[in-house]
Amino acid sequence: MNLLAIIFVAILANNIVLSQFLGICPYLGVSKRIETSIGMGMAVIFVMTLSAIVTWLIYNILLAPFGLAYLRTIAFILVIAGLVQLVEMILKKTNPTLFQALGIYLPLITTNCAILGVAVLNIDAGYNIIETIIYAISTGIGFTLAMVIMAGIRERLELVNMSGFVRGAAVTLVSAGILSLAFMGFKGIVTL
Amino acid sequence: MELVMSFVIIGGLGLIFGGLLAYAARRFAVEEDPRVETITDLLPGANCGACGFAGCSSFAEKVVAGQAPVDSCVPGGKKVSDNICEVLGLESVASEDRKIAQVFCMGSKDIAPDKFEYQGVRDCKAAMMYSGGFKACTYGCLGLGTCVEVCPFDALSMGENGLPKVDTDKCTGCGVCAKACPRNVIRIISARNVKYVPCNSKDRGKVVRESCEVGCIACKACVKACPNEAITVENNLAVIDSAKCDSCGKCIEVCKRQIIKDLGKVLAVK
Amino acid sequence: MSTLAQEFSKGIFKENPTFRLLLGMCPTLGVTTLAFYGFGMGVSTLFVLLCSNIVISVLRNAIPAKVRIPAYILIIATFVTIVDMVLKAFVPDLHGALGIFIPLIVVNCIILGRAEAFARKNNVGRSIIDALGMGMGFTISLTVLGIIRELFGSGSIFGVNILGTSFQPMGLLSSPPGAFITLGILLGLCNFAFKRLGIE
Amino acid sequence: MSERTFVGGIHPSYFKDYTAGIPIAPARAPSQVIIPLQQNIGAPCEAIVQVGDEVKVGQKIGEPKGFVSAPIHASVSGKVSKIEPFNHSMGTPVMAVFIENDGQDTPFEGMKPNKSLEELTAEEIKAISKEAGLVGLGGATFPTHVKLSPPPDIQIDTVIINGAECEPFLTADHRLMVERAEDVVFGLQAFMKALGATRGIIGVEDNKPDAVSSMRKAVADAGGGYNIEIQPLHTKYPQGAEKMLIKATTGREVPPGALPMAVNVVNQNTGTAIALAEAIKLGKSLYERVVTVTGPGINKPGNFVVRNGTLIRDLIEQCGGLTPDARKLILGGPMMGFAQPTDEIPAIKGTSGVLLLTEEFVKDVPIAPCIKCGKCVEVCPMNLLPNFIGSASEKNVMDLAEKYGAMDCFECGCCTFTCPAKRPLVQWIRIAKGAIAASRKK
Amino acid sequence: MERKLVVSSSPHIKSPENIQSIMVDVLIALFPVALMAVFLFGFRALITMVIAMVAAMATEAIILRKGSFFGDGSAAVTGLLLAMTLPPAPPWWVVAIGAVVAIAIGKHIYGGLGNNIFNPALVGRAILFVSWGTHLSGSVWLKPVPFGFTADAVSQASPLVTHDASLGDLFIGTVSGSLGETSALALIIGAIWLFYRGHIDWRIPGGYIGIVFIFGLFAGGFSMGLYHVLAGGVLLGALFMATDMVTSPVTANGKLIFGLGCGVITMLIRLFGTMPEGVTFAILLMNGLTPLIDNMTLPKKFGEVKKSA
Repeated sequence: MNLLAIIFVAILANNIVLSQFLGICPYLGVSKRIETSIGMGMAVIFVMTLSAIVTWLIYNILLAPFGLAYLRTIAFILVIAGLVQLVEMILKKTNPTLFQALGIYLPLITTNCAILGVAVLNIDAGYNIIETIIYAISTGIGFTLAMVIMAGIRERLELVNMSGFVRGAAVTLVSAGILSLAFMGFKGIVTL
Repeated sequence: MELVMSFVIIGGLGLIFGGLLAYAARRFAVEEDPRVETITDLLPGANCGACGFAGCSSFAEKVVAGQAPVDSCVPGGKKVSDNICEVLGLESVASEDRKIAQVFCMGSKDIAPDKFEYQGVRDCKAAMMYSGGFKACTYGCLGLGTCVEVCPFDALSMGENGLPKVDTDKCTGCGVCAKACPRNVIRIISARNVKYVPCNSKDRGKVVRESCEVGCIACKACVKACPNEAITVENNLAVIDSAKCDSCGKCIEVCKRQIIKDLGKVLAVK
Repeated sequence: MSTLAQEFSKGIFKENPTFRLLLGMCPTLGVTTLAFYGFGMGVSTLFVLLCSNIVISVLRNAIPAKVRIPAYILIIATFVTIVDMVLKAFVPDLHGALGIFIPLIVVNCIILGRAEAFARKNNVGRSIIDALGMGMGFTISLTVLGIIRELFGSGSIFGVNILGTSFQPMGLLSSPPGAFITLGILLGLCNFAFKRLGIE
Repeated sequence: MSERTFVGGIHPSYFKDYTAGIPIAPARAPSQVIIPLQQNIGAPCEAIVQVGDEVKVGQKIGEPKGFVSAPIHASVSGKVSKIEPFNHSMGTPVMAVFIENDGQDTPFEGMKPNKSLEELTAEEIKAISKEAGLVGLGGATFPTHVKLSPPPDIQIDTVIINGAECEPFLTADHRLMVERAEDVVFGLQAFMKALGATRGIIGVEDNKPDAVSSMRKAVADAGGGYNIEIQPLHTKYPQGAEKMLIKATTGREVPPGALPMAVNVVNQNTGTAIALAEAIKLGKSLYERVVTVTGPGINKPGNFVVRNGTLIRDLIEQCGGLTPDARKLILGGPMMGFAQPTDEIPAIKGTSGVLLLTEEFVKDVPIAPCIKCGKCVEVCPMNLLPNFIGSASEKNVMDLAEKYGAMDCFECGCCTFTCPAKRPLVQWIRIAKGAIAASRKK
Repeated sequence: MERKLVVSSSPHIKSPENIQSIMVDVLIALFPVALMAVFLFGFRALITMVIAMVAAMATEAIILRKGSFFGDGSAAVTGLLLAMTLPPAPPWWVVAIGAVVAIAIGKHIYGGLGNNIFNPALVGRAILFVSWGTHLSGSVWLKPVPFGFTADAVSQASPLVTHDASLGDLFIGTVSGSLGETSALALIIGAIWLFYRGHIDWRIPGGYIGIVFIFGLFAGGFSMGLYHVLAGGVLLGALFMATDMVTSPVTANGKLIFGLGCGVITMLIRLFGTMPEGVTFAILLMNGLTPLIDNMTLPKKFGEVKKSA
């Protein structure tokens, strides 16, 4: 299995948001402006990679050898929650502007299922540590890509007269659906 | 053995991360007043800007810092002000006075004619850029609905007659419409201000007669009729002082143009 | 203070987690290809929500505010693990279909959101009602979405063929893009209906 | 000499045939002139006459209050009857001097021929243009002496005479170039001398071949050893816009927000050149100008020498009145001129044309949504994104409007002309400019 | 003055072109393509086109409730374009649903004309493709019978699958395929009209076709490059779909990037993907990127010096 294939599949063919339905909440919430979506994307890439590494280590060093695989949900979420809170504190101190921009969504990274999802998927797929890192980074990039595209679309839709009933989440979901359709074109370009 | 390991691992992880967090909390501590968030939650959240700040959260910050009066949230009224006082541990200061927006013009489409035909963006400010507005009366409402667009509480609607209508139930008196109106036709008045003269024209009577059927012509009949000296004529326009007015209604009887309105009645009808 | 009935019904209508609060979107989109999956997911979530609300409500004065989030997560994760085991043991088919979305119940914003917004401030009784309302709202939403997608995407409801054999299923509805589009349209319709009914 | 141009722009129907062949004729002097005291960009003037004063033709009646301002002169002889606010072509009423015409046309004694151009110094030319009240006659009415006073660190090397007249309908400059070519050349020489410029360019759109040939002849005939060339320009709107003209003739691009001086160029209108020639040769102050009265809504169009302060109503009467379907009165050209609510408006220094449009031109078509065809982007001579500025302004998102370039728009109108959805882009941009300027002030 | 004058913002003259005239121009440009489709595939092609157009226009009329069936003509264009992407004779209900979906989801959810992010016709086609793929590809493609006007022809696989059509056949259109994609000749004639009327810019089709050709060149030489351009939906996509004004960038550089992007994705899917054709997905994806492209390619203002930052 080659790393390039992992990257391609994680970013395009099997995009975490558009075909795996993970991380939808921040996707709907933060994709209003291009700038914030990039910021959020960066935060996700960072946290995702960090947590993927740590959870992989914990699983393969602590849980698996002792036959405690069933503890992985609890252990993983504990680690992720701790990590996110650490990142949050550090960011608050060192880069208040970015912190302001991401606002309440940083704590929400904890409950961003993409983070836990990637940690679990890594284990399910049996990746080694290198693959885990690559997969986590690529997934984060895929998340950012999907979010930035949506932010571009939503910035444009802001200037549009549309029915109040669909404005916001509804039209975002439909757009995501059509984007998801378009991303289907990448299916099968690289086979894992 | 398995049970022990479960305890050890989960407990160990908890300890490690708990310790890390405790360290980080001290190392990267940022001073933040929790009351800001509490107050933000108390505010209506319309971000209307009536308080003079960029939005509800920035008002909350200022109010906690003591840089804004606790009663500056107009839409929230007394209730919000009292709540803020409670959070900050202050005495309640807000008065019971309620403020609402009213339209100071009755020159509807058929009554106040246009002097030329305007084509272009349907927005009052835009129309003002072309020869100062298309209405013959240079003070009257243009009726293109800029105020309706900006109202954060959905309290304004454009009537059939080309004049905006205020829904007194929804209006909070935030004043966004008054700021948006390029002709200052909409003003925020005290809901206690029971009588008012809905005209904005500062033209002399003769000019008003030519351009509008319902404009105040500054005849001063009301001034003379008022037993409380509550009415004065400023800039060719009758103004009623709510503090002096006792709502006797004599001005309404004598007004030649039948334009003095009783807000008490307006509210009652609604 | 609202009555218990209101507390219960708000989760289903006024504060429906899916259609009003837009929470828990990932499983909503991910597992609703069939009505049964949606229902299963909804019930699992309801169970975790109920249990965690009870525990958190009971312990609400014992947990220090500073570490409450990690504590809540730990509590929720425990129940999720239980659900995971139960499903695996009794309905392995469903367990397989829900897949990764079972462990991800941990991070379902509804559960943590209710813990944070409700259970930690209210007594056990109210928390139970709240959890039931919210959980039911979520279950109903997921089931409805599942029914729509199953009906047009496979021609059946809960596996029972409805539209006959000549019906050519609309593959879109059972595909990922269809999940987004259907939910989007449903959301728009809901907004419309709520506005009409005067619920805001 | 190849034809040069700029990127973008449009090709509207030109409608120049109404008046292109009609020689300039003097307009009847009205019985009363109403001369507004604001006739240039910058500060208004202060009246230096009082009610009851007798004034003569060419006598100064308004003294400028600031540097960017030019004096105003009486256009008839007679008595000052009133000084009060009156309608102005820019919308809001401004102070105006009312003069009852005594019909004598007594010239003001102060108007005397100056020394010959060879003997005049640069400073003297500047002083003459200031005293004569010269402003840019193309419509922007920028005081000429200000343009002749560049900051000391800038050496102007080129003076361009704008004979493009790219606005449809208008033919005033065209006729001037045909009939008074030698004065245009004389004026250009004076500008070059005042600025110490080494190169003079007269840019003429190639839809006016008679103007090109008459200007060529005048340049050949003129002496003085000035380096002057005639440049025929591609016929395209807005070829006559300052920045576009400079780009087309010299290849230089004036940066956003800067004046032509930034690229060592000064730009003057044909009419201004003639006014300077008259000021030097005759001592005449700027109290009349050539105005094209044209359009389908007027019975007898023509080019007229019109006294400052003549009511448009008088002019329309002299041109046989309005046709029954005339619905819109515009001062200036159809692309950048200002529609007027009434004909009781005095003609001023900046009035280059009086245009009457009929019913078919003023049909109020509904505004359709932007289909992002990008035609406005293609034609925008400033390379802005008018469609997005318009939509942003419509939705009051002014930071986006600014990002897409609202502040660099000079309102040439190409985008609105070309928009298939008939969106009032220029108006939205104007709104955005106002809002952005206001927020910057804060 | 007794009459009321009209006052408005400058400019006071406007070009005669309006949205309806543009849409009519597009319909005119599609006429040779439609004619060729009927000529190659018989009357069933005509029926498909009529169903799509009527369904599209009816949907739009119902949503807008304006009373005018033709309206500004954009629904007719969408319907016809959708028909062009379909095989000659899919079941009628597939065509109708496609048209309804295209107008309702592709366009009016976004607030109608001009506001949609994605090309409505392609949204319709993509949804049909995912829903009833069997009706849209492979065995249902008819072998064209010139002058045949027959309803039953032998079915045949797409030249993109078989790779055996001659370049001449591809150019004239005597190969199997969707209604509007087979005849390069007719497409080019139509596109020339659009160029002449100034409705499309060379950059999008130029970038698109150019990059497809280059990919083909590397994949299998000159004739392969030409084959990839002529076969399948590239020409239809590049000339009529990608150039859709509403959903493509407005800036000059943006248009070029848009065209190149479409070409690259199309060829990635064609050469490496499981699907034989990628035009629909490529253009839809680039539609989604259009707002970003516009934002990244803001043109240099007149006289602006390039910023160093």
